[in-house]
Amino acid sequence: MDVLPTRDRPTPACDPAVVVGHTPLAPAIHRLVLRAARVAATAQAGQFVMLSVPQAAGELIQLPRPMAVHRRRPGGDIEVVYNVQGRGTEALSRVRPGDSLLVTGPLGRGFDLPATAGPLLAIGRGIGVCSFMTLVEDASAAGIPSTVVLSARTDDRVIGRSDCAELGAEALAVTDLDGTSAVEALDRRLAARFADRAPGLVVVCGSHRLTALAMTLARRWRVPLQVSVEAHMACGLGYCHGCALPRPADPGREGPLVCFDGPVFAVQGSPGAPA
Amino acid sequence: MDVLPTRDRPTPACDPAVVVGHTPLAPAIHRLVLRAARVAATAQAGQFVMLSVPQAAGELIQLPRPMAVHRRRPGGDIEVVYNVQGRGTEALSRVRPGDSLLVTGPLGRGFDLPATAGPLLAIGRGIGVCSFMTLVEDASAAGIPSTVVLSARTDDRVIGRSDCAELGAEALAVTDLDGTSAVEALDRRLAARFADRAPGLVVVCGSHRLTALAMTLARRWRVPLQVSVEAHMACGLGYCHGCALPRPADPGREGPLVCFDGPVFAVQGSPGAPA
Amino acid sequence: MSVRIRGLALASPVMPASGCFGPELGRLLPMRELAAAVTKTVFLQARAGNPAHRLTEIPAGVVNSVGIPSRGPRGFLTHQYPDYQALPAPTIVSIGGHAPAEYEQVAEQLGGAGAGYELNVSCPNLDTDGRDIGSDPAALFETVARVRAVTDKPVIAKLPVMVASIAECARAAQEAGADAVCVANSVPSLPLEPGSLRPALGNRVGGLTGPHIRPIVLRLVWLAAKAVDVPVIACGGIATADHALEYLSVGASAVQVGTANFSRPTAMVDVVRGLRSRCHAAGVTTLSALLRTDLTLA
Amino acid sequence: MSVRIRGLALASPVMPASGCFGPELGRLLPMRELAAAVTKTVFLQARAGNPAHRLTEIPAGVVNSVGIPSRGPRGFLTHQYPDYQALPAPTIVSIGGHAPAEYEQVAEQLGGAGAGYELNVSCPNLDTDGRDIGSDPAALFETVARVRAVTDKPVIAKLPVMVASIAECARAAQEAGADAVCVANSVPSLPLEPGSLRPALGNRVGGLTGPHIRPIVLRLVWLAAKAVDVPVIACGGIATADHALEYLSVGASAVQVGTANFSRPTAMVDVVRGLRSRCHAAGVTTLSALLRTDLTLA
Ligand SMILES: Cc1cc2nc3c(=O)[nH]c(=O)nc-3n(C[C@H](O)[C@H](O)[C@H](O)COP(=O)(O)OP(=O)(O)OC[C@H]3O[C@@H](n4cnc5c(N)ncnc54)[C@H](O)[C@@H]3O)c2cc1C
Ligand SMILES: Cc1cc2nc3c(=O)[nH]c(=O)nc-3n(C[C@H](O)[C@H](O)[C@H](O)COP(=O)(O)OP(=O)(O)OC[C@H]3O[C@@H](n4cnc5c(N)ncnc54)[C@H](O)[C@@H]3O)c2cc1C
Ligand SMILES: Cc1cc2nc3c(=O)[nH]c(=O)nc-3n(C[C@H](O)[C@H](O)[C@H](O)COP(=O)(O)O)c2cc1C
Ligand SMILES: Cc1cc2nc3c(=O)[nH]c(=O)nc-3n(C[C@H](O)[C@H](O)[C@H](O)COP(=O)(O)O)c2cc1C
Ligand code: FES
Ligand code: FES
Repeated sequence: MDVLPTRDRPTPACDPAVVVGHTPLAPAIHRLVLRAARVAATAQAGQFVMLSVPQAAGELIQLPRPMAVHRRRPGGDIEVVYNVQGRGTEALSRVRPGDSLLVTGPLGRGFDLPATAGPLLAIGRGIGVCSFMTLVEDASAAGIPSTVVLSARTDDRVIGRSDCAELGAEALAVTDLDGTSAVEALDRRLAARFADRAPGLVVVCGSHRLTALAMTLARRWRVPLQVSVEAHMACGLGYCHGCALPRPADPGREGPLVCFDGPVFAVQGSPGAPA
Repeated sequence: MDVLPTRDRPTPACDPAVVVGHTPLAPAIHRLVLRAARVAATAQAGQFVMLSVPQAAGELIQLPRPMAVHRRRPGGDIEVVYNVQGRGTEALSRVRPGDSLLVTGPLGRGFDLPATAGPLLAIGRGIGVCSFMTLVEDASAAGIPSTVVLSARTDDRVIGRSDCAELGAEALAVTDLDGTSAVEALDRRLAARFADRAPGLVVVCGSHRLTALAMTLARRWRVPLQVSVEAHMACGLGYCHGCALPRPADPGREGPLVCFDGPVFAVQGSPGAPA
Repeated sequence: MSVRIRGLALASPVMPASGCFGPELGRLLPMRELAAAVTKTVFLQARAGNPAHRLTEIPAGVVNSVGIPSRGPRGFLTHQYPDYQALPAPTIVSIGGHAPAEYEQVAEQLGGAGAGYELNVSCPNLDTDGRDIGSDPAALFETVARVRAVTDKPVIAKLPVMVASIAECARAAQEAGADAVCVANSVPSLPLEPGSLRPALGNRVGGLTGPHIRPIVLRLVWLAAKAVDVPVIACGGIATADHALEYLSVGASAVQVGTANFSRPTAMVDVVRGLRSRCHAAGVTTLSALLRTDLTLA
Repeated sequence: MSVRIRGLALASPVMPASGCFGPELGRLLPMRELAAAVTKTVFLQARAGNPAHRLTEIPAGVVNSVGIPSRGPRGFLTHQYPDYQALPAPTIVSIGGHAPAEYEQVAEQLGGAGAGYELNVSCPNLDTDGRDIGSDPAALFETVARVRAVTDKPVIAKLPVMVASIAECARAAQEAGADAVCVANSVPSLPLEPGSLRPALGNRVGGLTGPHIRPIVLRLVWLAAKAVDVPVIACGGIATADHALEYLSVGASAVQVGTANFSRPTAMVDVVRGLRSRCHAAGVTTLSALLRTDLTLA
């Protein structure tokens, strides 16, 4: 992981946000819509929030959970799409419209979209898609065409179709069930798709195999590759040091903090990555 | 507290019981109907059960909660009436018909109803009434008339009216709001009520002031007084020693166990209490 | 799934924790499936126990300060032991004391009753400064050695949680001749009544028990198992077979179930049957073989 | 509601717990209302910290094994201290070490930076047997005495949980010249991943924190406050003003908030304001007067 160059970012704050929508999207996956005007207005593509799960039925969830800002809405809402994984997201799934929860953000260092280069290729697996949908929003606003790979186990678990449609992005839904998500199949398909004009940026999230594929593609096309990564977090702000990545080359020093230096990094060795 | 003489009691067991009814009775007071055939068939008047609260929405309640068997129904159901007090009863209030919970019982040493003596006078405050309604059931079955004082803060908190009606017992509802629950008023009223024929047994539960009154009355009438007491419990079976009463006369020895030697005791110094 | 501690062969790796069991419970259970019955701690002198409340439940768990009422070894032999003998499982007698010599005296006065002894050394040492005997390796050594000298039966040292080094304590017990160590007792705590600043227990401080102490005790069991060769019996927050497996996976040889017996009187039997059906499903017959399989927990 | 520790007057009794605060959080808060900023522990040598996962949440609470990455005192002065100086609250620098002499060296190398020092003595003593310095009264005494010798600023000894006698440790710190003791650090634990037998933390063992440890630490604070005359700063599971009052009622003079800062970045401010409005409502101006009123908690 290479830390992307420093840039200005909005000052995070911690505000209560009212739940304005909460609907199932796929098995164990829910879309949560929060009235969080400041985050909706200021979040940069690829930033995230920390959601403090309110105490439902006595169950105490102490650490807030990091969640990508999936969509920023002009009306002041943000959308988060999450997968019920353990106790925290299980409790989160019990919040109801009208409930209020603390949102800290926007947080982290997001994606860098080169203004002039070619189209955007975003490759996501499952809810990994949510880490970069704000980048697709930015691309769409800037008139940059996007192609978004939506990979999932089965068709009913594909996330992001409606978002892509809304943003005018080309959605390539691929699944394990029909074999289209296999790395080789996807490699061939994307090679064909971008045979005429290579993308200007490749971004990826949600699967090691897809990151490896993205690396092959990025090298082949000589375009930058950015990845959004996850780590266990407590503060999200950069002070608890819970989320540091290892620094394999220099194990005596702490690596970058996913919450502050990331979650978006240039993939090490990818074209144009910081030295 | 004097331990009542040993007698045979049903062997307790621990069985899952299905919730067949759960309805609010009064502010923060609920009636829980459980399909617990063995307890319904064998519980003696004044015995109790330990209810293990199922894990609702992740909240873990570790100790079962002691609850009087309020009613034994011929169909194999028991009724428990409880007051939402803390975390355990709060969680209990969230169980729903169809849910199942573990019931250990029947437990404890119940009331002794002299077969031949005069009528029964039972004095209860709030849900204290529930500790002796099974005794009123027995009296009713034996053709012994019962008078039951149902004391409460306000009229909507009076518990046991419908049970008394059903069992043909005379119910005297008294409340703080209209002053009828005051000890002096009640003393006068009961003195008048039993002027012709003293009761054969007085039982009391739920208030120190009512116990003191019952003691005055029992001494005046020279009839035995039995009281049902509460203590924090873990096992309910007599092995954890969590529920021992103090032994003021001999502080170096452990006092009686409320779960095994009680919860019903002869009030010390009351007529006919064990030496 | 049997376990051997000194000469004693236990039918299974699951037994009750001291103070969380009695014949009243044993009579409701198929005791043959369990390793043993463990008695409440027996002291030399008769004791009344602590004032009410003796136990309560708070969000962190159950806290008790029962204070170990005891009728002394003779009272135990007369009033309690016969009911234990009627159970189809060996009885391990828990022994307490306020000085190393008292443990020895209790062991002697038990006159050979019981299949083994568990020394509850979470007791203040009134010979010295009132610190728990089990947190002082020298006092612990003396206690175990004295009991060792008067019995050939298995001797288990049950260690406290609040020790500077559980490894050192476990080693002291082993060197003094303990046949196993039990890790650990409850976690000393001061619970307050919800909604007030009043202590929730008559004795103010008590021992925290139940599932939330499991990660604390897991570390202690892991460290103790690395430090000694004798079997480590794990005790702390076990309510299911999965919890037992957690301890077995960090080096325990057997487990004790305490608070869960209150929540679910069948807890110990559920644990033992859960372990057995895990072995069946994996096609193995021993727990060590089971731990080498690719286990997923609930 | 101000508190005095040696020469240092603190504006309120509420401050962050070491490692659970940084200027990044301070910038979001009205720091003037807090007693101090407390830094993450600074070690003599630079350290990378532990492998992932460094923290997780289990039902018992939050467990962390961040491993205290540190850039050493000089790195701290260059990269971190300026951001602390920009906050309108005194900075208490937390110091760690693997031998008593290292604490002294860090204190010296800090060259007078900071308004006071908190000694995190929950660190293995590599001079001797690797036991935590703070659980060994002699090593603790030496550590505090050495730092005392090189600074006139307030010195706070932050004690570990796993000690045989917190009273003895607190007294050793006081006798060596500590101006306050902080009770306590996190509770050593070994969390496993739910659903597997794999350790949840890269370092296997970590420190359990959050509300469930409060009854454990309340007992320690109570015992420490009875044992020493210097102020006791309570730390463990405080998320609300009521929790702070619990500690104040058993003898603490000030409190630190750790894990709750993550749950609710405004937690410390909520605690301080909650205490202040309690005083207002009771018509008193000091916490000791408040504690003499008839308090009910939420
Ligand atoms: C920057 C970032 C953005 C994210 N965006 C999303 C998103 O948009 N949608 C989504 O579903 N998930 C997202 N995740 C992952 C999400 O945070 C975890 O799934 C969630 O924290 C799991 O919590 P739990 O209580 O359900 O699981 P548990 O396993 O019970 O959690 C225990 C602890 O581990 C942490 N943890 C467990 N898994 C992860 C993980 N994969 N990443 C980080 N922490 C973890 C939890 O935060 C908690 O502290 C994101 C993670 C990061 C770091
Ligand atoms: C023999 C007996 C029969 C009872 N019958 C009834 C009944 O029919 N209806 C009813 O509403 N209540 C009854 N109680 C009281 C009932 O057990 C308590 O109200 C209940 O345990 C409170 O639990 P909680 O979790 O809501 O309160 P919390 O205060 O959160 O409980 C904490 C701990 O203290 C114990 N505890 C708290 N208050 C009491 C108490 N008054 N008695 C015993 N333990 C207590 C709890 O069991 C628990 O272990 C009876 C008690 C006994 C001993
Ligand atoms: C009510 C109660 C009484 C106890 N009495 C004793 C005892 O007499 N002797 C003893 O060594 N431990 C005693 N303990 C501690 C338990 O044996 C056990 O170590 C502790 O409860 C931790 O296990 P658990 O989490 O499974 O309950 C008692 C625990 C409880 C809850
Ligand atoms: C993520 C994290 C990091 C910590 N780092 C340190 C540290 O560097 N030095 C220290 O003395 N304590 C450290 N602690 C312990 C806290 O200061 C505090 O003692 C503990 O968290 C208990 O308080 P709490 O329950 O309020 O969190 C850390 C705790 C956490 C959760
Ligand atoms: S989550 Fe706290 S430093 Fe990254
Ligand atoms: S509740 Fe266990 S002995 Fe009475």
